Amino acid sequence: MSAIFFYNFIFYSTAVIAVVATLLMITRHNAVHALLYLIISSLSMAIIFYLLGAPFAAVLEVIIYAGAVMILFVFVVMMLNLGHRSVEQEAAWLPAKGWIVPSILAAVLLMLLVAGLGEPENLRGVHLVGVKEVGIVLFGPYLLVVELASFLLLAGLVGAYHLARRSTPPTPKYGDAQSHFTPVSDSEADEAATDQRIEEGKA
Amino acid sequence: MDILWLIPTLPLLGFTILVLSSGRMPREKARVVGIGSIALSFMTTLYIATQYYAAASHGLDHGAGFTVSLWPWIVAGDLNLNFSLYLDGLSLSMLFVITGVGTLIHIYASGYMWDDPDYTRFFTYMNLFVAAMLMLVLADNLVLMFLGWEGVGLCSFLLIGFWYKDPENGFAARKAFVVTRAGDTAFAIGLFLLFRELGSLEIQEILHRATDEWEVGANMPTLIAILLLGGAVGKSAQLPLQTWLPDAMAGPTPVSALIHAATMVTAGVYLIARTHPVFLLSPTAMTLVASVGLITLLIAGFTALNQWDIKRVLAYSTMSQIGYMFLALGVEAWDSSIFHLMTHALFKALLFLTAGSIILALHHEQDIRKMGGLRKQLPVPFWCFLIGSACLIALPPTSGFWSKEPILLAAWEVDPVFWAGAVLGAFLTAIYTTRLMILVFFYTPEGGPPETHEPKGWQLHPPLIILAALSLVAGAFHLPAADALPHAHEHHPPLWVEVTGILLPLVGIFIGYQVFLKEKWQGLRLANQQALRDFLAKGWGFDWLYDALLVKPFLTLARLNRNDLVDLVPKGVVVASTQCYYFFSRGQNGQLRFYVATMAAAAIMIISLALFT
Amino acid sequence: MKKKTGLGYQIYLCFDYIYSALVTLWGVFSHTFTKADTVQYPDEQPHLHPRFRGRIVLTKDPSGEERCVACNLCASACPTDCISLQKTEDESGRWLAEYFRINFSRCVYCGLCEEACPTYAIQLTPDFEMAEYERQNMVYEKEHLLIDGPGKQPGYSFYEFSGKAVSGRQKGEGINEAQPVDVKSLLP
Amino acid sequence: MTPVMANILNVVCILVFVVFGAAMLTWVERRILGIWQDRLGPNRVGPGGTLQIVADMIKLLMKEDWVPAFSDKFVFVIAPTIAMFVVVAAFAVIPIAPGIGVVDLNVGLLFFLAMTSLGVYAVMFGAYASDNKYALIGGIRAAAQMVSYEVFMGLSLMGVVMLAGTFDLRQVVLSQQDGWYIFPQFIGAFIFLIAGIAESHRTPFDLPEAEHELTAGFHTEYSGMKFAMFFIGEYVSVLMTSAMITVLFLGGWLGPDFAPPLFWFLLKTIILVFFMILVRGSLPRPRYDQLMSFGWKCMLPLSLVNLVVTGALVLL
Amino acid sequence: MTDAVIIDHAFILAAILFCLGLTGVLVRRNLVFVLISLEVMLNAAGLAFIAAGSAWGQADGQIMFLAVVTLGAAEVAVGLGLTLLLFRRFNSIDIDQLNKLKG
Repeated sequence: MSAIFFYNFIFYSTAVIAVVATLLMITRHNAVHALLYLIISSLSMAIIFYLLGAPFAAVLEVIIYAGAVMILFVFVVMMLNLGHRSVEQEAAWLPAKGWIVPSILAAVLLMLLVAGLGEPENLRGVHLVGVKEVGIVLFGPYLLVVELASFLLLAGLVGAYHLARRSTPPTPKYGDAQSHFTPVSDSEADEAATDQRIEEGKA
Repeated sequence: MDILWLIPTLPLLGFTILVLSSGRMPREKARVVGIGSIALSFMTTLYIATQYYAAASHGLDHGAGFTVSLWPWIVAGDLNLNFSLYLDGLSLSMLFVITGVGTLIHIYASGYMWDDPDYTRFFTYMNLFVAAMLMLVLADNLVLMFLGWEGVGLCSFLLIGFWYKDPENGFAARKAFVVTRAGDTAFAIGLFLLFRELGSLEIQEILHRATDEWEVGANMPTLIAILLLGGAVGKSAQLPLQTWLPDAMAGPTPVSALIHAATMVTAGVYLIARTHPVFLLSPTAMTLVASVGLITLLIAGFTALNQWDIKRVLAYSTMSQIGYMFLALGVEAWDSSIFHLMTHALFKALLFLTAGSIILALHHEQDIRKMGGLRKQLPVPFWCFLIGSACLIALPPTSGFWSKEPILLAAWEVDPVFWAGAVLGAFLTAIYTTRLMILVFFYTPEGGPPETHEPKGWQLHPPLIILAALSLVAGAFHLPAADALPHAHEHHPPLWVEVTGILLPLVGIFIGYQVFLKEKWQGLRLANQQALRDFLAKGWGFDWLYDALLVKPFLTLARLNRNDLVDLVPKGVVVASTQCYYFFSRGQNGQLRFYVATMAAAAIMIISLALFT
Repeated sequence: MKKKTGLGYQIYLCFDYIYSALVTLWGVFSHTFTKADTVQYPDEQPHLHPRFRGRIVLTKDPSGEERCVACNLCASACPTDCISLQKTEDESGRWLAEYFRINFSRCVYCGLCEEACPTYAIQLTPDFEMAEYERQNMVYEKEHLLIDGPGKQPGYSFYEFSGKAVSGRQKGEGINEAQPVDVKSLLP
Repeated sequence: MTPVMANILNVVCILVFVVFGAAMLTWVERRILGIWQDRLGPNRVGPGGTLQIVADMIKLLMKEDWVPAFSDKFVFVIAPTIAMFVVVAAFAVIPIAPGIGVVDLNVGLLFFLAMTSLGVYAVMFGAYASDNKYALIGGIRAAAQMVSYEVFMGLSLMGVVMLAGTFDLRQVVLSQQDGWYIFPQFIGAFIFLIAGIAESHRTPFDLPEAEHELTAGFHTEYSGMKFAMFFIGEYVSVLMTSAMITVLFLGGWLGPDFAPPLFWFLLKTIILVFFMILVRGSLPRPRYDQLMSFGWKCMLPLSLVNLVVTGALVLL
Repeated sequence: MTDAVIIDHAFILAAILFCLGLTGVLVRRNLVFVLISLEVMLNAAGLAFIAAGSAWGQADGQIMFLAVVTLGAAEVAVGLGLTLLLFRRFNSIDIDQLNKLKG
């Protein structure tokens, strides 16, 4: 039982886990179960990253994907509160024949991708790229990527905030500077929201 | 000199502030911005003038200018244009006229336009106009000059159509725009020719090269001079492009005063004066300039005799006075021409503003038949109008006399025919001015003089008084423009020539007095000859002529050409693209999954193409 | 009052919170050195004062007679209505309860019955160990309640003062009791 | 003894120690709280009550293993395992003493943060699967709270990383030979302590399981050993937070030579555990919005300032 | 270091996961599932980057992975915000019904 064998064993078993979990994920009817499998898939991906000599990416995968992004999903699923109804609905939305065309498409694409992978002799072995190297390159030549990422996240933040808020406060008129600072009490805001809903109902 | 750039920038800044306020600025503040930018520009001009004179007195060559290069503007191949300003005596005098008279007219307008709902918009346009005009006169190259040239055209268009809700004003604005465009096209072609022949657009360099490369009387300078003259004629409302100016009176009166009397319409004079070396190379062009001026001044004088709208009378008189300037240019009396430009700017602005006061006092009544006997009711406008009229008639010792007399003398020197026409024009000027004075202020119609009301605001009278004072004494000024232009010849005509030039206007006044106030010699009254009256009232039928010659054939041609075969090609394109649109829009079915599947299929195709070829 | 805002005030508030938290922490920590109040009950009996409100008893007067006169005041005072009784008389004219029943599974040991009792018959004792395996056993009858003694009021006997003729003692023979007025006499 | 055997022994010892230590902590906490509240606490079972945990465990094991009929059973069962798993896994990277410790990961600190961030799943899945409104509210609160506090928990540690120049926790300890990081990184330690308390949702940041409002929050429906796993998980995370503070700010096992390194590590950890119990015993629970605004408006800027200032000082 | 085969197989794994995610996007009608499947696709792309970076021993792969993660996070934030909005407005998150922008 050599180290290489052990290493490969872990790699292939995690790879199988990732594929199986993803497969289960796309076939689940219950959103929370699907998320659970997705988390398992991400965690096994993290292990694969570690095996590929990218510990930083592995930890980031857990912290960001599993620790933050998936939480958002769970959060939204809970807020939507779809319940049992959604499971039945999902079952109705997933007829067997609906799988044929997508599966063929994906299979063809997969075959092409694998075929296009080329000969492996160009590739060298696994290299360890540590946190320090990544940091030096990230804040050196790739500084623009950091800036872009921050802009992207800011845009996402603003967009998500704007989209998910429940009602918009009344827009102040020009020159009516006072209205910026007048706090709108909760009851007023609720009334406004109610009015809006009534109007929507009429429309 | 280093703050020369401030002069056009300040009005532009005012324009920017006003246009960014998008009409929400309170009137008081808009007024401050509108007037303040021009006034600051005027002060800058004064400072620049002191510097200019100081430099001139320190042995600088007379006539040489200062070039202030700001930044490279257009760099394309051989063409290398700087955004640079040029200051010499000519542009300095123009600066005085534009900023000085401009400031006074802005002050006046702040009172005149007070009740208008679009107060801010008015000052926005006015500031933009002043900026463009300053750019025009300060430009160091012809392209920059053309920029200002078109800028003032735009502002003129905007301001004539200021009260755009009345379709008549819109038509007038459009007419002015289109007619001046005809001249501008000629100007632009002239520019291209200059660039092709001389390889430069820097004015000073062009002028030097032109005199170096061309002989007097060669074809090319003649052609270029005539094209430039076309531009000048369009802008300055001379024959044959004069028809837009009377209609331009549809704009607010301060606009008429500033743009259509004092500054913009004299841009043509400035252009010819600026490029005079080119004109000097072509005696034909010079004769043409003089002839155009002469004919225009006569036609406009006759037309002015028979107008009932106070502003149209003044508009025709403006045309006539610019005719004098062209005449002066054509007879090489350059400095007299610019001097007349300046004095005319003063007294014509005065006349227009006074007319504006009268119009305002009569609740926007412009028909002189409904005025009369206003001498007592409107004392300040009366005296101001009197002084302005005296200047216009060129009675000694007003400034009009000192500027017009040299023109007459110079015309005599070149050709007595020019002199005779000019004197006849002066005679006509005296008659129609007297007529206007009498009908507005002296002659009491049946039913007594009309009701007037005191206009609100303190801004109306001080500019009038200042302009009146300036009009009286401006003849004593030494004009810096003289430095920049070749000196006129010393004239020594016979004495009777000079005396005739002084006396004939007096005769005209007497005739006007007899005919219009005493109501004698009614046979001389043009109003009694029906056909002639109509002909004159319609500006010698030029509008009809252009309509028949240009507009109608064009419209007919367009109508005939409406359904020709060529249209099938664009129509076919339209049909084909519509069909394609219907076909492809079926794919845009709003189904996300369909889109993704399409993308995946496309990815498969691209990858297989990459792999298997 | 104007609401205070601004960064300075916020920072002050932060420090104020931290300071108060530290004070609280120290206050609690200082209890490390104080003695625990807990009594290890089954091993170590707690000291209960006589006025402790525990199990209810019915006392007897010094002569060994029941004090309760079945006046029903305790039952009407009881907030949980756990007392029930029925009056009767013996041959000597004494009033007493035919039955007297307290349901201790309802009783809240408030002591209002004790306060209401005019004869010091019903009293609360420091006994609290009343656990039972069956609920029915919590219902105490008179014989369960009665004790042989005067409880917290030794030497008090209601009938000594009551002015009622019982057990051969006629009216006017009680302690501090005047002779009854002879309505037929004209003397004051 | 081969190295493999030594490693396995290490793993087993630490696992046993952690789990039983956490279980003991339930008893310790009750006793300590008793002292501070002038009570005695559990002292009957065994000498001084030390066998209380055995009794508790027997009780919990004997309880009916109840899965509510309306729950999502798969997720319901998995949630407590996650709770237990992530905290125990996080313990793997803590260097207890030279030679003691499961693994020396070169991204140990990040691994710790990763495991902490996974802890929220236990809460959310437990809350979701219970199909109980209190549990759901508690779960959403917990998710929001933990995700928020994770942010500056990570940020507060970056100052230490800058000073030590490594994510390897053993290296972090060794780099504290000249002085504990609590002195230069006082603010970081403070923030990390608060964030750690919030992450293990203990009083005063126990909003997700606030008894007064939400019965027991996300584990309302849990009982028996599943409840015990949540419960023990919480105590393991207390231990873990204390151990992390010890490692990162208090010099880990470093101390005078008269006692073994393990002693120093345990001493510091236990003192910190006691401090966290003291905090639980003294401070009141804030309102939920106060908790969130405290996190985002006070702790986050503070940790960013700490980060920037530390970075500047390190660069200088 | 280790056998080169593993890199190759990591690419194959990435391809498999990508295609699985694609299938998910194509099949599911629930917007939440579509977003989840998208995450899988992004993850697969990240894996490919990491594997390439590992093969060449360069940090660039991990940098690109970081960019992918950022993209995923921003996308999820906005996507889920939209999901909530749609659910509130139409009381449905069926993407087949959300075809008001069709041509």
